[in-house]
Amino acid sequence: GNSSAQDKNVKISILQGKVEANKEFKQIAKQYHKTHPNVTISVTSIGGGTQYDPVLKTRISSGNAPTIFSLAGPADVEMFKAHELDLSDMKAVKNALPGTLDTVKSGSKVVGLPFNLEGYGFVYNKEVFAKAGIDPTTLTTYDKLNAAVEKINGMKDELGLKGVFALPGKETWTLSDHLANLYLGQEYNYSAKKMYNSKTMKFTANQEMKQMIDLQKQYSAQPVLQMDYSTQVNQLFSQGKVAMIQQGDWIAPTIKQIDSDFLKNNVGMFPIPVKGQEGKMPVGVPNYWAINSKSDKAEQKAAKDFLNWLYTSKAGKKDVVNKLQFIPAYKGFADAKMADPLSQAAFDYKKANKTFGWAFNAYTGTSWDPDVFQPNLAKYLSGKQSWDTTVKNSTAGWKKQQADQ
Amino acid sequence: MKNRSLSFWLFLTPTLVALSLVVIIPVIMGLFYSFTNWDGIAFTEMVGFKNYLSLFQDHDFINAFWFTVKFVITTVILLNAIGLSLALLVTQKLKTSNFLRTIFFMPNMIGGLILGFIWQFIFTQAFTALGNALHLSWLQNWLTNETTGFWGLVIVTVWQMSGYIMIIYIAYLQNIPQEVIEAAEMDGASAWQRFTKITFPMIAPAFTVCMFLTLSNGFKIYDQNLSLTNGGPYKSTQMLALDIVNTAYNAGNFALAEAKSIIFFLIVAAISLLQVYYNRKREVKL
Amino acid sequence: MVEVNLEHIYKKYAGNDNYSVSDFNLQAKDGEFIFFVGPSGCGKSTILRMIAGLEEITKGDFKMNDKVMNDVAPRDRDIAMVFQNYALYPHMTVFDNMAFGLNIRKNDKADTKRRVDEAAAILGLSDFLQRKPAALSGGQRQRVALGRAIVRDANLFLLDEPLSNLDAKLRVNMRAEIAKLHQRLGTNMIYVTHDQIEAMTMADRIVIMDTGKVQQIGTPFELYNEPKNKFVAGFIGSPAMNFFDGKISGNQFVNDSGLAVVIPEGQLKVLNDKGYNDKALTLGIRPEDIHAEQVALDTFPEAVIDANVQVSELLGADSMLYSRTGNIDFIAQVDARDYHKPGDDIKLAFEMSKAHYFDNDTDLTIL
Amino acid sequence: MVEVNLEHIYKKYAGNDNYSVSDFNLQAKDGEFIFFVGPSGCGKSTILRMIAGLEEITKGDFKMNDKVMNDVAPRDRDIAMVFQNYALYPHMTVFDNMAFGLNIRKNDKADTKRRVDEAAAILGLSDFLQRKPAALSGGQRQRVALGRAIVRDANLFLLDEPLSNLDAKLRVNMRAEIAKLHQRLGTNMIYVTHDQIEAMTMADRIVIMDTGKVQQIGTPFELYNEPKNKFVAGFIGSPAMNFFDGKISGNQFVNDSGLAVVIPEGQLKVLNDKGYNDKALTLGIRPEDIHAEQVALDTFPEAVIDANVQVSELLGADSMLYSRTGNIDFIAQVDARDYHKPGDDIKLAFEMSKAHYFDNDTDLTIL
Amino acid sequence: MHKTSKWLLGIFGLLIGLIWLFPFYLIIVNSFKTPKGIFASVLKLPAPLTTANYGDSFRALNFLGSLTNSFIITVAGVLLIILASSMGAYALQRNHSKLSGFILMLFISAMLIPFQSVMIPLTAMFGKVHMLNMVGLVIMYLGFQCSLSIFLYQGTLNSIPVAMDEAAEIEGASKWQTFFKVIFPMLSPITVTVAILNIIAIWNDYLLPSLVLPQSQYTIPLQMFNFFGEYTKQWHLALAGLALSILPVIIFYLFAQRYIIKGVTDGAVK
Ligand SMILES: Nc1ncnc2c1ncn2[C@@H]1O[C@H](COP(=O)(O)OP(=O)(O)OP(=O)(O)O)[C@@H](O)[C@H]1O
Ligand SMILES: Nc1ncnc2c1ncn2[C@@H]1O[C@H](COP(=O)(O)OP(=O)(O)OP(=O)(O)O)[C@@H](O)[C@H]1O
Ligand SMILES: [Mg+2]
Ligand SMILES: [Mg+2]
Repeated sequence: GNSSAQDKNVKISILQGKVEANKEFKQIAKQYHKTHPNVTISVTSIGGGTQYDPVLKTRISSGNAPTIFSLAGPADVEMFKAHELDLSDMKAVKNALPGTLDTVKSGSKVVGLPFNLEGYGFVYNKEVFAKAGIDPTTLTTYDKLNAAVEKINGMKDELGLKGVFALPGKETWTLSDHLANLYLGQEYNYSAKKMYNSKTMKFTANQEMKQMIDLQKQYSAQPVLQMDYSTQVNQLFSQGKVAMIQQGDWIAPTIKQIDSDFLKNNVGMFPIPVKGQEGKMPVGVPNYWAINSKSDKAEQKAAKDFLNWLYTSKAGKKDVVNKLQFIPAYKGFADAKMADPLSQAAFDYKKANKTFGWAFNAYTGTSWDPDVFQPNLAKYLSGKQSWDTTVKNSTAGWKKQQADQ
Repeated sequence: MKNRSLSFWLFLTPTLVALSLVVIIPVIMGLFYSFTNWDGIAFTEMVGFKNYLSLFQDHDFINAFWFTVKFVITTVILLNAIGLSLALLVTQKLKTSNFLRTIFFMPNMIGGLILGFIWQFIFTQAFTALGNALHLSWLQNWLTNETTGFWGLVIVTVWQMSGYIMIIYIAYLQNIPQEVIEAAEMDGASAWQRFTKITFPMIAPAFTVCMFLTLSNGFKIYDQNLSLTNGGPYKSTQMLALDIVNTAYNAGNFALAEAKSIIFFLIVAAISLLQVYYNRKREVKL
Repeated sequence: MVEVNLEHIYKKYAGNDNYSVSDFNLQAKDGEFIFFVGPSGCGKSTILRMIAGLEEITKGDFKMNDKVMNDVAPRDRDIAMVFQNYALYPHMTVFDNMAFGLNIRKNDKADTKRRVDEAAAILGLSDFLQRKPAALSGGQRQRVALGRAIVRDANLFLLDEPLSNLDAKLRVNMRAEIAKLHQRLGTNMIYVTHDQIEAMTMADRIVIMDTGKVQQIGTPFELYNEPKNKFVAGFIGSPAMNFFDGKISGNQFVNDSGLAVVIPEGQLKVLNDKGYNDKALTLGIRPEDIHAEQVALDTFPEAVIDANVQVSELLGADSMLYSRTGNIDFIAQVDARDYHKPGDDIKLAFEMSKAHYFDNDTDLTIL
Repeated sequence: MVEVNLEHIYKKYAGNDNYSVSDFNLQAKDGEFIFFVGPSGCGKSTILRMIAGLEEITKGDFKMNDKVMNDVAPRDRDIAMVFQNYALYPHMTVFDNMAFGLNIRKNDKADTKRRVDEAAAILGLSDFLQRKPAALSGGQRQRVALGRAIVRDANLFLLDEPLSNLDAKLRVNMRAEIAKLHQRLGTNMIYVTHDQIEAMTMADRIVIMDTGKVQQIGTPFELYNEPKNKFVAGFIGSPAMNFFDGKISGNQFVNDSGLAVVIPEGQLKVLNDKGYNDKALTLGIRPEDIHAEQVALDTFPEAVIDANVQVSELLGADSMLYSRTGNIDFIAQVDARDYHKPGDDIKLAFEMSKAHYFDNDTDLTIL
Repeated sequence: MHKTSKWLLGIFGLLIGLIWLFPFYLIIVNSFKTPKGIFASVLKLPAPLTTANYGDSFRALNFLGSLTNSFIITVAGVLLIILASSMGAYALQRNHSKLSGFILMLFISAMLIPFQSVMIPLTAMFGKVHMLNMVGLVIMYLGFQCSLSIFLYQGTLNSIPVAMDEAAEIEGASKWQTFFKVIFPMLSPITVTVAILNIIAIWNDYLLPSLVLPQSQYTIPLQMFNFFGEYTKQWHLALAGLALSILPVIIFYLFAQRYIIKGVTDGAVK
C-alpha cells in the first residue's frame, strides 16, 4: 500500500459461487491482509444446490451487497447492470487474454474480469486407449471417432468396461451446454454475447449433434436415463469402467479425490470432433468478477487493487495457479504449469491458440435452457420424442424468449 | 379469556408481531410485486394482471399443479395412515417402543441434499441389485420416468415424514384419559373398535393438524423434489414449489414467480383451511 | 349366571410401598348382590378394577365359573361397569354413550334405541339424550354412567359408587331401579358404596374392608348385629356405635370416669367364662340403644347414666344428642319428643341387652 | 365478613333452550352457612359457578357487600371453592395442589407447609402428600379438593358436594371439621349437597331449588315442619313424605280407595275456612308419623287404616314398611320392634296432628 | 394385551425399523470409506476402513465453532417459539370469538406460504434495520415456526379441561400464573413434541441462515454445504459431518422421550 487513502482501514467482501475454492480464497484473503494490513477481505461462497443469483439478489436488496461478486454470462451482466463498476482502467483488464472480455464489454466499458478459463472435450482413460491401440489425437472427425468407439466397444469385456462412454442422461446439462455449444455456437461465431442478442436460432448443424448424442447413448454404460454426474465421473470413469466421457477440466478435483494416481497418469482430454473446428478445443470463461458500483469509493479502490494483485502480481499469480488451480485467462502465465493433466490440456490448446469460444453462456441464467432446451433433450434421450420435434421446439422456444426480452 | 381483555393481547403479542414482520408484510410486498415486472432487485413498471394471465398458458405450471395434486393426495393418505400406525405401534408399551420411536423419527434429522443423494443410491443401486437378485423388472430403472419418479418422491417423503407425523399423533394419543379407553374396553370394544370409535375421535385435533401439515407440506415440498429428481426427466416430476423457484431464479422472472405463489397460496389455502374448518368443527372441547 | 371367586388376591400399585389389597377372598354365588363398603382408600375400587381386568392382579386368582380369568381381556369377560369417575365418552352424545356397548355388539338398532330410551326414562335423562357430557350437571353425568351399564345384558355388573352424586329422592328411585334390574336379570352385581343405607337395604351380602383387608363378609343383619370386630361394629350404623373402654367389676361394667352399668346375667357369664373378668375390654352400644324416655329409664334402672348434652340435632323423627359422660363423648339417638338443649344434664338408659364387647388387644368381638 | 346478595339472577347456557336458573334471589348475611339442595340438574352448581365468576350471569346482579360483582374476575373475589368434579391439578402432588392458592399469594413457605400439613391431617391425607392425583382413590381425590379450599382464608367458601364420595364415618368427621372451620373463620359458606342430613344438621338456612327456581328458603326446622309447597315437603325428609289425593268429607279425609281418617278439629276449621270443603286436595304425612305400635293404635283410633306390607326393611333402630292401602303406596317408618313380614296385613295409625295439606292446583301448602 | 401378541408386535416393529434404518446404514457405512471406496460400491461394508473422514470433517466444518452457533440459534429459537406459541395458542383456544378464530386462521394460513416467495422482501426488510444476524434469524424462526406450534398447542388445549383454569383462578392466580403454573406444565407432552419439531427444523435449516448469517455465525449445515461444489461433492466428508451433526439431536430426542408423560389429565376431573 502506498496511496494516502489506504491509510484508512477498508473492509471488502467477496461473494462467489465456487464453493470448491472457498478454503483457498479465504487463505488468499488472509494472506493479502498480511501484506495489506488496512484491507480486510471476507469471502462468502455459495454452493451446495443453492443458486448463486438469488443469494446475490437478496444481499443486494437487503442492503448487504458484496463489494466483489461474480457474473456468469450476458444474462447476469444485464441483470446486475446497475451494480457493475467500469473496470476498463484496471491493469488486469489490460492483461486479459484476447476474446475473454467479449461478454463483459459494452462499448468502451468493461464490467467484468474473467475468473479463469475452462475447457472441455472427451476426457479419456489413457490406459484403455493404449490397450485398444488408439491415438486420441487422430480422432478429429466423427467417422474416426465412430470407428474408434466401435473398436473399443468390441474389446469391452477384455478392457473391463461397462461402456465406451458414460452419458449422464439424468442431468442433461452436459448436452445442453457443452455439446450444444459446438453445433449451436457455429451460427454465432462462438460468441455468447452475439447469441444472447440474437432473435433467431437456425440450428443448422443439428444432425451432427444428433449423431454425437446417439453415439454416446448407444455406447454408453447403462442405464443412461438414471445416470447423473456423480455416477458418470465418480463411479464409472474414475473407477476405469468407461473409456471416455464428455466433460471438462473441472472434473479433475473429483477424480483426484477418488484416485489421484489415476488422474496423474491415466487421464487425458481431446477435443470433440466437430466440422470446421477440427483439432480445436472450446475454452471459455465460466465466471467474471464484478465490482459493486454502489459501494464506497474506498472499497471500490481496494477491490480493484485486490483483483489487480491477484492476477498481475507475482504472488497473486502463483496463488491463482497453485492454490486456486485456475487456468489463467491472463497474460504473464506462459511458463506456468497446471496442477492436473486436464487443465494442462486446455491450457496447452489455449497457448497454441487452438481454441474457440463458449456460446452457451448466452443462455445460462435464461429460462430457455432449463425450461425448453433441457426438457426437450431429455425427452429425446428417453425416446419419447423425435429429434426433429426436439429441434423444432428448441428453436421456437428460443425465438419466443428472445422476442419477449 | 375475553378478547377485550389485556391479557388476551399480551399473550398474543409476541407471535403476532413476529408473524407480521416475517410473513404478513413480506407477503403483501410480494403481492404488490406480482403486479410489476420485478426482477428480484427492482422493477420498472406496473403490469397489472399480465403475470396472472400468463399463468394460464404456462404448461409447466399447470403440469406441475396436477402432478402436485396427485402427489399430495397420495402422500396425505399414506403419511397419515403410516404415521398413525407407527404412533399406535410405539405407544403399545413394548420393550422396544422408545427405540423404535427414535428410529422412525430419525429421517427428519437429515436435510435436503444428502437425503436426495442417499435415496438416489437406494433407487439406482439397491433397487437395481434387488431387482436383479429377485428378477423383478419393476425394481429397475427407477427415477427414469414420470411414474417411478412419482413413486420415488412418494417413498422418500413417506420415509422422511411419517416419523414427523408419528410424533404429533403420539403427543395427542397420550392426552387421552386412560379411563375412557377402559370404559370402552368394558363395553366390549375390540382393539380396533376402541381405536375407531374412541381413540380416533378423541385425537381428532391431531388428525386435523396432521392432515393440514401433510397437505400443506405436500404442496410446498421442495427439497426432496430438488435433490431427488430435480423435476426430471423433462420436468415431468416438477412440483409447484420447484416450478416457482425455477421461474424466479432460473428465469429471473421474480414477478411471475410471485404471481404463481399467490395463486398457489390461494389454492392451497382454500383446500387446507376448508379441511381445518371442517375437522375442527367435529372436535369436542372438554 | 356366573359364580365369581376371588382367591387370595393381592394388589400393589407400581410406585407404592404397600399393598393396596391383600389376601382378599370372596365367593360370590350365582345371582348374588354383593356390596363393598369401607373407608375411603381401603381398596374397593381397586378390587372392582381387578375383577374388570383393568388392573393387573399382583397375586392370587380371579375366577368366573371356576375358570381363572386373570389374563382374559376385559372385553372378553362380559362385565358391565359404572366407573367412580364416570369415564364418559366426551365426544359422544348421551344417547351414543349409552348405546355404545350395544352398538359394539351389533345389536339391532331398533332394539338399542328402545333399550336406551327406556333406561333414559328411568334415569330421568330423556331430555338430555342429544347433549354431550360436558353440558350436563354432575348428577346427570353420573346417571349416564349408570345408564351405560344397565342397558347391557352383562354377566356381571360392577357399580362403583353409582349414586354418590344424586339427591336423596332420586337415589331412592335409582336404588329401587337397580334392585329391580338385579331381580330381572338375576346376574351377579358388585356394588361399591359409602352409603350404608344402600348397602343395608339392597345387599345379599356385604364385604366390609379396611386398608386393603376384608374385615367381615356377611348379610346386613349379621354385620349389624354380629360384627366380628370393633372396626365393623364402628363402621356399620350411623351414627356409629359408641365405645367405652373399661373393665368388669363384679356384675358391672365400669370405667375410670365413673361409668357403671350392670351387665345382664347371660352376658356376664360368657364374659367371665372367657376370662375377661377384671381384664380391660371395650363396651360398644349403638346410639339407638340409648334411651331418654322415662319409660326406658324405668325399664333399665340398672343401666342409667348421667350425661351432659353438648350438641343436639333434630333429625325429623329422631333427635341426636351428642353427649358426654365423664370424659367420654358419645351419641344417643332418642325420640324427637325427648328433645334436650345443649348444656342440659340428663339421664340416659343403656339397653344393655344390645351391648357388644370387644377385646382390647385384638379388637375382635367377644360377645 | 361479606354479605352476599343474589338479585333476580337468570342463567341460560349457550345452546340450551331453557333457562337453567331463573329469578334466583338470596340474601346471605355475614357469616351465614347456606345450603343448596335440590334434585340433580336443578341449577345448584350453576349458581355456585356464577357466584365464583366462572359462569357469566345472563341477567341479574350478584353483589358482595353491596358491590355488584358481575364483572369482577374470579381471582379478585377472594372465594375458595370445592368443585363438584374436583378439578385437581394432575401434574402437581397433593401437597402442591393444596398449597397452590397460598403459593400464588406468596404466602410464607413455612406457614403454607404448616397449614397444608394441618389440613392433610384433618383430611387423612398425610400419607399421600407426595402422590399425584392419578394415584389416589376417588374419596382421596375429593378430600384433596376440599383441602385445597380449606387451607385458604377466603371471604366466601363455595362447596359443591364436597363429601359425596366419602364413607359415612369420614363424612361425619368431615362435616364436623367443616362446621368447625365455619365457626373459626366466621365466613360465609355456601354448600351444595344432596345429603339431607348434611343440610339439616349444618345449615343456618337451606335454599331448596327445583328446575332452576327457588322453592323455599328457610332454616332446617322451617323446611321440615313448614314446607311451603308439596315439592319441598316431598323433597325434605327421607324417606319422603307420603301423599294421598282425596277430599274432605265431613270431618274426615277420604279418598276413592277407602282411606278415611278423621281430621283434627283445628285443622278442619282452617281447611273449611279456606274453602277446601269438598274440594280435591292432597294430604301429606311423613313416614315417621305413621305408627304401628299398639300404643299408637290406641292413641289415634280415629286415624287407623288397613294396609298391606309389600317390602319391609330393617334399618337399625327403625324398620321401613313399604305398604299399600287401596291402590296407594306409602312408607311407614316404625320401630324395629314392630317388624312385619312382606305380605302381612296390618293396621297403621296416622298421627294426624303432624299432617300437611296441599292445594292440588298450585301445590302450595294449605296448612 | 396378550403377551404373545405383544411379542409379535415388537418383532414386527423391529422389522419395520430395520427398513427405516437402511438409509442410515448407508450414511454410517459410507462415512467410513475413502472416496474411491464410496463410489466403488455404496452398499458394501467399508473395505479399507478409514476414520479419517471424521477428523477431516470435524476440522473442515470448524465443528466446535459451528456447533456452538447452531446450538445458540436452536436453543434460543426453540425456547422463544415454545414460550410465545404456547401463550398465543392459550389465548386463542380459551377465547371463543370470531376475532380469535380469524387470528388462528391467519396463523394457519401463514404455514401455506412458500418460503421462497417471501424470502427476498423479508431479507430486504431485516437488512434495512441491520438485523441480518443471529438475533434477526431467531425472530424469523419465531415468525415462521410459531404457526405450526400454535396449531399443535391449540389442539391439545382442547383436551385440557377448562376446570383447570377455573380452579386456579378461584385460587387467586392471575392469567399469567394460571398459564405458567397450571396449564403450561400440563402441555408438556406437546411441548416436547413442539420442541423436537422445531429443533430439527432449525438445526437442519440451510436456506434461511445462508441468507441471513454473516460467516462468523455459520451453523453446521452452512459449513456442511461447503462440501458441495458445483462439480466436486465431498461425500466422504459430508456423510461423516452429517453423522456428527445429527448426533446431538438424536441424543436430545432420546433424552426428551422420557419427558413425554402419559396421560397428563389423568386424575384431574371426575
Ligand atoms: N355447560 C353447560 N351447557 C349446557 N347446559 C348445562 C351446562 N352445565 C349445566 N347445564 C344444564 O343446566 C342445568 C343445571 O345444571 P347444574 O350443573 O347447575 O345442576 P346441579 O343442580 O348442580 O345438578 P347436580 O346435582 O346433578 O350436580 C342442568 O339441566 C344441566 O344439564
Ligand atoms: N393408580 C394408583 N396408583 C397408586 N396408588 C393407587 C392408585 N389407585 C389407587 N391407589 C391407592 O390404593 C388405595 C386403594 O384405592 P381405591 O381406589 O381402591 O380406594 P377406594 O376404596 O375405592 O376408595 P374411595 O372410596 O375413596 O374411592 C388407596 O390408598 C389409593 O391411594
Ligand atoms: Mg373408589
Ligand atoms: Mg352440580
